[in-house]
Amino acid sequence: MIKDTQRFKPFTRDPIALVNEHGEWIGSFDLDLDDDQLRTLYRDMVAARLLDERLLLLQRSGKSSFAMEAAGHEGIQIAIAHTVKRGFDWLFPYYRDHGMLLALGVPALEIFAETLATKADPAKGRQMPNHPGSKKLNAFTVASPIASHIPPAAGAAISAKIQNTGQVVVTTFGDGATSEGDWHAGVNFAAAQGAPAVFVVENNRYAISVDLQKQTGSENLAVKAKAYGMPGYYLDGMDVLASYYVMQEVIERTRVGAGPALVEAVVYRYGPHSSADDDRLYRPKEEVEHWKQRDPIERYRKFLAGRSLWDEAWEAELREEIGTELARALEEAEAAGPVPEVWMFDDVYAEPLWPQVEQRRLLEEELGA
Amino acid sequence: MIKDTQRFKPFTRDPIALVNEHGEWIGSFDLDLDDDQLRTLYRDMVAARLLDERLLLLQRSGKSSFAMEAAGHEGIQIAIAHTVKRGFDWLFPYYRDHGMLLALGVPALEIFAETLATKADPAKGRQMPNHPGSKKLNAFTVASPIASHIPPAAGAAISAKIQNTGQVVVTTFGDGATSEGDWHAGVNFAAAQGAPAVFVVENNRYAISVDLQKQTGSENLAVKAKAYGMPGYYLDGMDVLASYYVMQEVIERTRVGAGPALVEAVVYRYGPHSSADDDRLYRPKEEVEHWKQRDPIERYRKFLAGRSLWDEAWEAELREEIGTELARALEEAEAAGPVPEVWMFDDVYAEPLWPQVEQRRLLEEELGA
Amino acid sequence: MATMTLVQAIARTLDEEMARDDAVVVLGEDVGKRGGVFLATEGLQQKYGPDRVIDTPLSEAAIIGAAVGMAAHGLRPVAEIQFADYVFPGFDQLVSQAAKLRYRSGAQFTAPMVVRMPSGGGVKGGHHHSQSPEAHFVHTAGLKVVVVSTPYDAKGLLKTAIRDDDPVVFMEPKRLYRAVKEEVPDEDYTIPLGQAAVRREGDDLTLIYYGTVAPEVLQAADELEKVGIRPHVLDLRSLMPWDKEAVLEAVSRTGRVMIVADAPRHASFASEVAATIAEEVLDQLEAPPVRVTGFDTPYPYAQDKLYMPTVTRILNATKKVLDY
Amino acid sequence: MATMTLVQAIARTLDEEMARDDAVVVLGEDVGKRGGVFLATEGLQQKYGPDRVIDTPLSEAAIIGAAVGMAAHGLRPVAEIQFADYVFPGFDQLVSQAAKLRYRSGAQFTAPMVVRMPSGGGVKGGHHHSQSPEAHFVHTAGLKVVVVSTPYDAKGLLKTAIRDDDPVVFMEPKRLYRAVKEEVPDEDYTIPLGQAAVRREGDDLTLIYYGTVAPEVLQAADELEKVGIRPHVLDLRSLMPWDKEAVLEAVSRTGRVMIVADAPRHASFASEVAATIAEEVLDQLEAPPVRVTGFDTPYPYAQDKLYMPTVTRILNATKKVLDY
Ligand SMILES: Cc1ncc(C[n+]2csc(CCOP(=O)(O)OP(=O)(O)O)c2C)c(N)n1
Ligand SMILES: Cc1ncc(C[n+]2csc(CCOP(=O)(O)OP(=O)(O)O)c2C)c(N)n1
Ligand SMILES: [Mg+2]
Ligand SMILES: [Mg+2]
Repeated sequence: MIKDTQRFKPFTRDPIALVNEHGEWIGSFDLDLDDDQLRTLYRDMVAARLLDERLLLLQRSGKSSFAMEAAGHEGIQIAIAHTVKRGFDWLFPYYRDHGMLLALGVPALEIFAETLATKADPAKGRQMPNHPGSKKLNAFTVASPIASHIPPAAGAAISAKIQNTGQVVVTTFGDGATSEGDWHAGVNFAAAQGAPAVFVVENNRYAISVDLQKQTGSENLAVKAKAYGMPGYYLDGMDVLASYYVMQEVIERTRVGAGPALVEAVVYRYGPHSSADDDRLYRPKEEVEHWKQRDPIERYRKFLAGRSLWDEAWEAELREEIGTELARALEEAEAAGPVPEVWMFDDVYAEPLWPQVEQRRLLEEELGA
Repeated sequence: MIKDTQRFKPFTRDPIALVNEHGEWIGSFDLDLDDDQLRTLYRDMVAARLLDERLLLLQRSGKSSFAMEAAGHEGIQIAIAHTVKRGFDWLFPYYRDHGMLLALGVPALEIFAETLATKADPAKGRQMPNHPGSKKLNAFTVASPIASHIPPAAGAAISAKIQNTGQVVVTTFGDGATSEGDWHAGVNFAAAQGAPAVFVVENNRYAISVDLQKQTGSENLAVKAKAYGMPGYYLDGMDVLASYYVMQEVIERTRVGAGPALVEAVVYRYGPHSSADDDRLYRPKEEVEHWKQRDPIERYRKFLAGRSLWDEAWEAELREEIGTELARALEEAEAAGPVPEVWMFDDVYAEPLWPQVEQRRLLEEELGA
Repeated sequence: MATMTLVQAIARTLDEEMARDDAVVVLGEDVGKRGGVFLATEGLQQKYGPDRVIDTPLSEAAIIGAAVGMAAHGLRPVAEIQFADYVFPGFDQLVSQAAKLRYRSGAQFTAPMVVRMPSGGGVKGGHHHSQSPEAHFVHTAGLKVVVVSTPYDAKGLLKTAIRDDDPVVFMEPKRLYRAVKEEVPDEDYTIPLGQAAVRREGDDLTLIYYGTVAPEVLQAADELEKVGIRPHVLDLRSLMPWDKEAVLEAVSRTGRVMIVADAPRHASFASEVAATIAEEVLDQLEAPPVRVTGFDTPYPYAQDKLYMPTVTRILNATKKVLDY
Repeated sequence: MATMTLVQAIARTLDEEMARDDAVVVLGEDVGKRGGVFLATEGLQQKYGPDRVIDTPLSEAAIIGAAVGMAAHGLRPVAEIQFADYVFPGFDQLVSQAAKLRYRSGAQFTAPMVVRMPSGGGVKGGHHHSQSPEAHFVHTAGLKVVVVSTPYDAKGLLKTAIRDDDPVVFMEPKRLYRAVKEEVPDEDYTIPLGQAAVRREGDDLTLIYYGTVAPEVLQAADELEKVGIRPHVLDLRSLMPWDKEAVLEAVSRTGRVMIVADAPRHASFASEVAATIAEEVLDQLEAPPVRVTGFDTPYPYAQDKLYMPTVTRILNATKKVLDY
């Protein structure tokens, strides 16, 4: 059922990369992205990084309660946003994917509003920071329980197959997620059904403090695809071009009915697990420094510079522009004002049942007093 | 961490077999079992088959409520009973393993008593037929929820490793079980810990009516071991000698610290899923007939006959002897009499809490009246 | 108008709903070729094909979770869990995904789906083929919960559940699947959630029940009537929402009340009803609200018929309530 | 005697129990190198090694299930679920394996194990870092259930739980982890399960609570005392078994009772207590038994502090109970 893909082989010994550490193209085929496309990838990675920083600042300044940094994950995340058909394909993201969603087209306003739980949050302030979602863009609202979105993703993909819509369902998650029973259940069902699902693990080698070796006995995560009869691509997720081309190929082979696939994108998170974490307890500084040398933005900047597509002026302009956009979005998000108390009783059901009606009344009494 | 085994390779294209359909030895090494051992394997397979028939008869005659036949599974089951260290290693069996447990040394009396829920049942009539267990023989009492015994098996194996006991934990289950999240969770944890656990799937190609193709996208089940960095042995589970030698080697490599392994034993169940099933709804008669041609007992009988270790007289004697033993055990099990009503309040906790005390009193009142 | 069993009513209704709406799909273990282990989906795969009647891998998390994704994506999945006891491997999908999807997304995504499951004991199923886990569902905001006890209700309530925009857990007492036949209209009809059925009218005592214990409760009611006691008997049918109005009205009128259910007693739905009665109509009570329930033990095999409320146990309790 | 927080008392107690008995092992996500995300297992892996303090893969089914196997095999595992909300992926292991192993095997195999979990809201955790799922556990025969609210109790009850021969779910309200310091004796001491703690003595009203809501209940009690009302305040601490005797005694004496807890209301443990009171001491009641609980909604993020019973809500309810 699974056809061989054009350019890339699953189960390689080393992660697939197309740009080396010096920013040089090492692909065996010709790059076919135009200058604009190439620069947009860069722009979106920078925007993701800047958004990340803003979100951390909001937490540090006490305006939000929590932050989860994604710096180091941008290569694969931005590649996904650029290889799906926006607003047509479905995404099942996880909590570290705000940069991906921004690049996909989710307004920064909505992401900030979700973070601050203001009225501009399409989800009405119901969840913690880092749990965005967008119906308009078919981006399934993030849920906290790790891997719990995998069976729903399988279901959406099976639905797309049944209805023959031509959509592909792309699901992202961390290395830790692959240990959960739900992960197995969902991936297995999608594979048994040959559904158009692409599973992407953003492997940053840690589930909070637990390193890969304690998570699994397998040599890498791509190889887990064999258990489901799917191809498993081992990818340098900090190489945005490798991520772009691999995702493009994998998504399109899945779209034409070749069945699901697994992509292991090797990344690293530079920061702690979250604003509540202290990563010094479990990983050496040198390790962090080592991986920062492979930074997706810096590597790609060298690549662009080598083609005269980047200079300091453009960088400054870019940062200025994105910074302004983000600042405006944040302002708007804050201006919307906090979510009203009684919103907590809506959306439990399509229409409130009598317990919600009674309890809302009780709270209104209490607040009135 | 995983050493190469001596004789057998994991991930073969075809199931490992040592005796062909004509009953001829096709192993590349010399058989080193003595005549007694060879005949005991046969005896135990016949005993398993006869027990199976008795259990079905009990259901048909209305003495028990339920039966699940194991005919066709005897090769691997008896091999396991003969390759573990009895009463030392731990077993986590499933509901189709009564033949294995009988060969392991669980008294037929206990199996019948469990089936009939009489006082002689060590489990006090708490479960349906086909749910035996034996503390004495370290055979974990069967639980109905498929694959729910896998994480406990992983835990027992990790405990054995921590305490350095030298025990191996052998766990059996059907092909259907491999789809459950709990299966993945347990196997993955055992593998991540390098615990002495051997997982054996009795692959009879169906989870009730659902055939393998609808269960998984993988070409076979042995290959699922790759997801955990374990070897996966693809075995003809209807060849008792192949099962014996493979299990022996796998158990011993695990015992010396090589880590867990998966064995896929290809078997077939001749009967319906259970006495409540009608297998004609989902599988053709010809398929059943095809597999019956590979019967583990008949094939092995040819093997023994070829070595002058079997004749009709011995067969008759054997059947007579086993039949008598089983009849006596059944009689004794019945004679023990039904489990008393109030036993239902025991063993909820080590000591009953007040709800059980009160509720027991309520029932006693009711029964007294 | 045809006479049919409860399980036939389920199969018939699924067929009607699949014919009515292409978005309705059925998924679960053995629901296709086999027609379900209880034959509740008999003939559907032959009629609607394997894309709309899906034999799933043996994984309740996959079944419930995939139903969530299908529902969010536009289908109306009806998932079958082979026995209610086996909802637990899929429990996280039910409580963390299905129940909370509308809420957490601010109604951007919803999960209009039904999770059907044969429940309850009385079939010699031991502790993993006999449980009635409704308390877990009722305690989980975001789920609606139905427990049927008659063929007629099964049709009307299953239609409502399938057309409802929220996830509905739909429990079918397996010992009642073939216990009675009843006339079920051919026409399309629905029964709203949250409406109790009055099974007997009376003023002496209110008997509240649902599901599996129906035969015992109705027999007890008959026995009471024989000795001149007229109970008001309510079959709740829907537990979330449940018909508080009907309950409080009846209790206020009769002053005496018993709640009968087979699930274990502690933190059960029966406890909820009793607590609500005590909190809202204390002054109308002439006797304590009494719960007759399953025991706080796992469901035993040997004592299959004694675990759940027997007619004797119900009548013993009635005596206490009436003599109070 | 040292002064310490609740989470410190937990860590200290684990240390003491591991030193006392080699069979005690700790397992869970991040419990080793990281010392737990709340530091409840801080320093233990350094002291006892990775074989006795096991960093597990991210799977609650693996954690709880492996604990069952370890316990059956002779160890005394203390499993940590990182947040109570994440017990659900491991729920089947808890209810189908841990809770029923002794029963189904006729006590051949047992599961002496503890499943610790930080529970409750008030930390801006949204609906998956705030839940209090005790009702699910109490409804499951075979599990014992503890919910602590003070450092002193944490030590005494955790020791009891670890030495108990049955599986014990041990809930630790995360907002109380560092909320108060209290003197905790250095000596070994245990507190029996099923014994409520009297936090205030009084005759006007019984206030029953446990866990997360402790600060609000005690503050409400103080407010009441200021206006001359003397509540009898009981912290149940253990929910299975729970101290029915103490509850019924106090309710019979005060005639008025309120149960305060943060879990959603429907089919909750609070409902169980109210139902029991109504069933057993109806005639002693001068006012309806009132439940002040969390709402029947998922736990919201923005309204984190309003979801659970506030002091105002408790006092409003008290007024109704007293004025009845
Ligand atoms: C079911 C469940 N268990 C535990 C947690 C707590 N938790 C949140 S994130 C996390 C680690 C996830 O690691 P990984 O999947 O590798 O993603 P990463 O954070 O590294 O991107 C854990 C254990 C959770 N959210 N859900
Ligand atoms: C969790 C769970 N879901 C469903 C069932 C109902 N059930 C009992 S046996 C079975 C099929 C098992 O198939 P397999 O694992 O292949 O074993 P086999 O019966 O073929 O030996 C099913 C679905 C169950 N026991 N447990
Ligand atoms: Mg990670
Ligand atoms: Mg099978």
